[in-house]
Amino acid sequence: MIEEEELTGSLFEAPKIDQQERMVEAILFASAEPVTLKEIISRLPHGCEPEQALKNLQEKYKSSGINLVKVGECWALRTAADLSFLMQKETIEVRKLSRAAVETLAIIAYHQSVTRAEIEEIRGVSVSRGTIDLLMELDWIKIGRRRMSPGRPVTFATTQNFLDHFGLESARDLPGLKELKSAGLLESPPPPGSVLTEKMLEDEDQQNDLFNEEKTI
Amino acid sequence: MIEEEELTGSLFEAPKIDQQERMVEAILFASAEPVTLKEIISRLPHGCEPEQALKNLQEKYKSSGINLVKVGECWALRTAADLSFLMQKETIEVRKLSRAAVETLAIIAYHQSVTRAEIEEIRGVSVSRGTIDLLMELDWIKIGRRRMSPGRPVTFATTQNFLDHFGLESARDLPGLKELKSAGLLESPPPPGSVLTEKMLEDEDQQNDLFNEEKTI
Amino acid sequence: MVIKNRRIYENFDNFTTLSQMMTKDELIVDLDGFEGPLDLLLALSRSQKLDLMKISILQLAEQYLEFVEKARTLKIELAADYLVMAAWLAFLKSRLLIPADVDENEPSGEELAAHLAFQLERLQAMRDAAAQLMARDQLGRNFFARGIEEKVEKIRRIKYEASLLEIIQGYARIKTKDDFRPFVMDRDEVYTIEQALERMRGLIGYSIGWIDIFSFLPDGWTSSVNRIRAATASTFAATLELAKSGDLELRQSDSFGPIQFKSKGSGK
Repeated sequence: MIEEEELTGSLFEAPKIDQQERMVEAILFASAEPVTLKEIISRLPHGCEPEQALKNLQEKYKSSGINLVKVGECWALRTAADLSFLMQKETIEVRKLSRAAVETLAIIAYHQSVTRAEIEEIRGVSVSRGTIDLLMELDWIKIGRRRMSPGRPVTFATTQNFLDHFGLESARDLPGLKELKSAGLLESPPPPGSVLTEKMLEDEDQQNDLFNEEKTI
Repeated sequence: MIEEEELTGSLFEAPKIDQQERMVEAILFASAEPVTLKEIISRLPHGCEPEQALKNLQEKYKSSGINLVKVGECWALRTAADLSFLMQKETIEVRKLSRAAVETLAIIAYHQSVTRAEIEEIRGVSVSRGTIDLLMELDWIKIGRRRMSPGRPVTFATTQNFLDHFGLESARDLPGLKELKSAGLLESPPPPGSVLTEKMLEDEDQQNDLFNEEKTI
Repeated sequence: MVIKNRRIYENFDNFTTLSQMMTKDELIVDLDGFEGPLDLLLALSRSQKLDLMKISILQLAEQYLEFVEKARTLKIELAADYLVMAAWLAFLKSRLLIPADVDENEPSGEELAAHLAFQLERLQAMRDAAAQLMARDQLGRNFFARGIEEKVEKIRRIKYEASLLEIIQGYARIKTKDDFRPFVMDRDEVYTIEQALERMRGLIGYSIGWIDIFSFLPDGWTSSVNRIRAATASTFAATLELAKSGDLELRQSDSFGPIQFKSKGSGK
């Protein structure tokens, strides 16, 4: 333990520079706000001239996790700016995408580019603003070209991020219904007696058309 | 400026020790409360083992105006005690504790865990509700495990905050603890003439266990 | 017994003036400063100016009893636990003066005295420990925590999870929706008898001569086998109904031959 005697020195002799550094360090650390040079001087023992101590401390802390910075006329110790990420604690909550969002995303992926009205027609229910917003926020869909039809509605398409996230090379790699069926990927088998109608097959053709169209763009 | 890339490194490679030191330094610096080792690890990039960094930092700060101290399972940066004369501005006026409160605190600290009846037996006077309340409010004592004796009385023990306030690394570092223990003054022998029941022996075992147990940690 | 191997925890601060008061014989009995009879005994023991280990418990008991006696003559009310202690010390005194008349189960006066000495020593030790504890450097008094705390910013991020399979299945679910409604009749494949009757009633008035039923199917019902079947069956049933009510006549020239009908009105 260092004696107080040594710290404060005699009445007329200022403490050594390394002791002055310790003192300035402690004052800056414990202070509830940045401290002016004047205040530092007023709190140090008589005869101290802390400018040198501050300079030394600034140098000492330069490469450390704490930096000594000058804020206006005041001095303060701060965590190094490049470590600010340590001051954040991220908690990640994993949530399943809602059924509405999955279906909307699926329709956009299979039919792109597609208008909101078309999505609603295919799903048979209206699409909420929130669903579209969420998919946009996730950067899985984007706004495409406006359709050249009355009202010039916006269309939606999937993004590069969508392809990356789902490990697809292109949206054309999404399997068609026929493939799904033969792969047994349809969620529940259609009731016996129902046949895959021509209509459905037709749809699929249409789908290919859509992509073909895109290809030619 | 150091790139974050360099700091966090790849997903599997922990940052270099000097970078880990900077990070631990920043985390401890930013907090007024002691930080658990677990918390430090959880905030560092994956793969860091800050024990070495803490050791290095403790050494680095040894002669500075700020010290790195261990408080129970936690670590904290605190100004060096010999500089308290500079800190009039920061000094918190503490309400003077009554003799009853101080003695009760000491008994709980040295005898922990201890029941209210045991405190009363040592002091030869009943413990007022207010004394216990005050010590709880200061967050210096807490309710410990119930004693496995008839009535299952609650016991009292000191807190992490108690260690922090009195600058103790653990309750084993209480001043004079070893001497008191070897002098048998931390025991509660039954008064002569009372029958030594199994319960009492059991109690005593348990009590001694606590410090022994701690020793083996 | 625990008494051996003891150390002394004497502490000379806040020396109670009790012993001084006692010697000066100006015993203004003020118990306010004492925390119970054990504390009073501890204060009295100081008047012996000896190590706690060496104090005479007998002498201490006499001092205490004397104290209580003086309080009584001064008509000072003593709390019950002080009187209980007085009674116990009187008993202890008698035990110490008159050697125990050998009941092995009864503790001897020496044992009782030793325990009291232990209690006093332990209390003194705790008192000294308390003083040492409070004399330590304390947070906020001698050493200080960081003045500007930087709170850890809690960021709660929601990560949405969806697999490619879910998307594919979602799409398949929409596109095959109709197949998944086993209990709902598919209305667009059904041509009801009511529909057929209505249509026939409106048309038979204009018909002339025998007409093949199959040429009379409604528009749009010849596109698929199912629709043809539905329309044919309902139209046939409707003609039967109309024949029954006498609105038209039916004929079939041979087995599996064409079925023809003729309006009764037109034949008039």
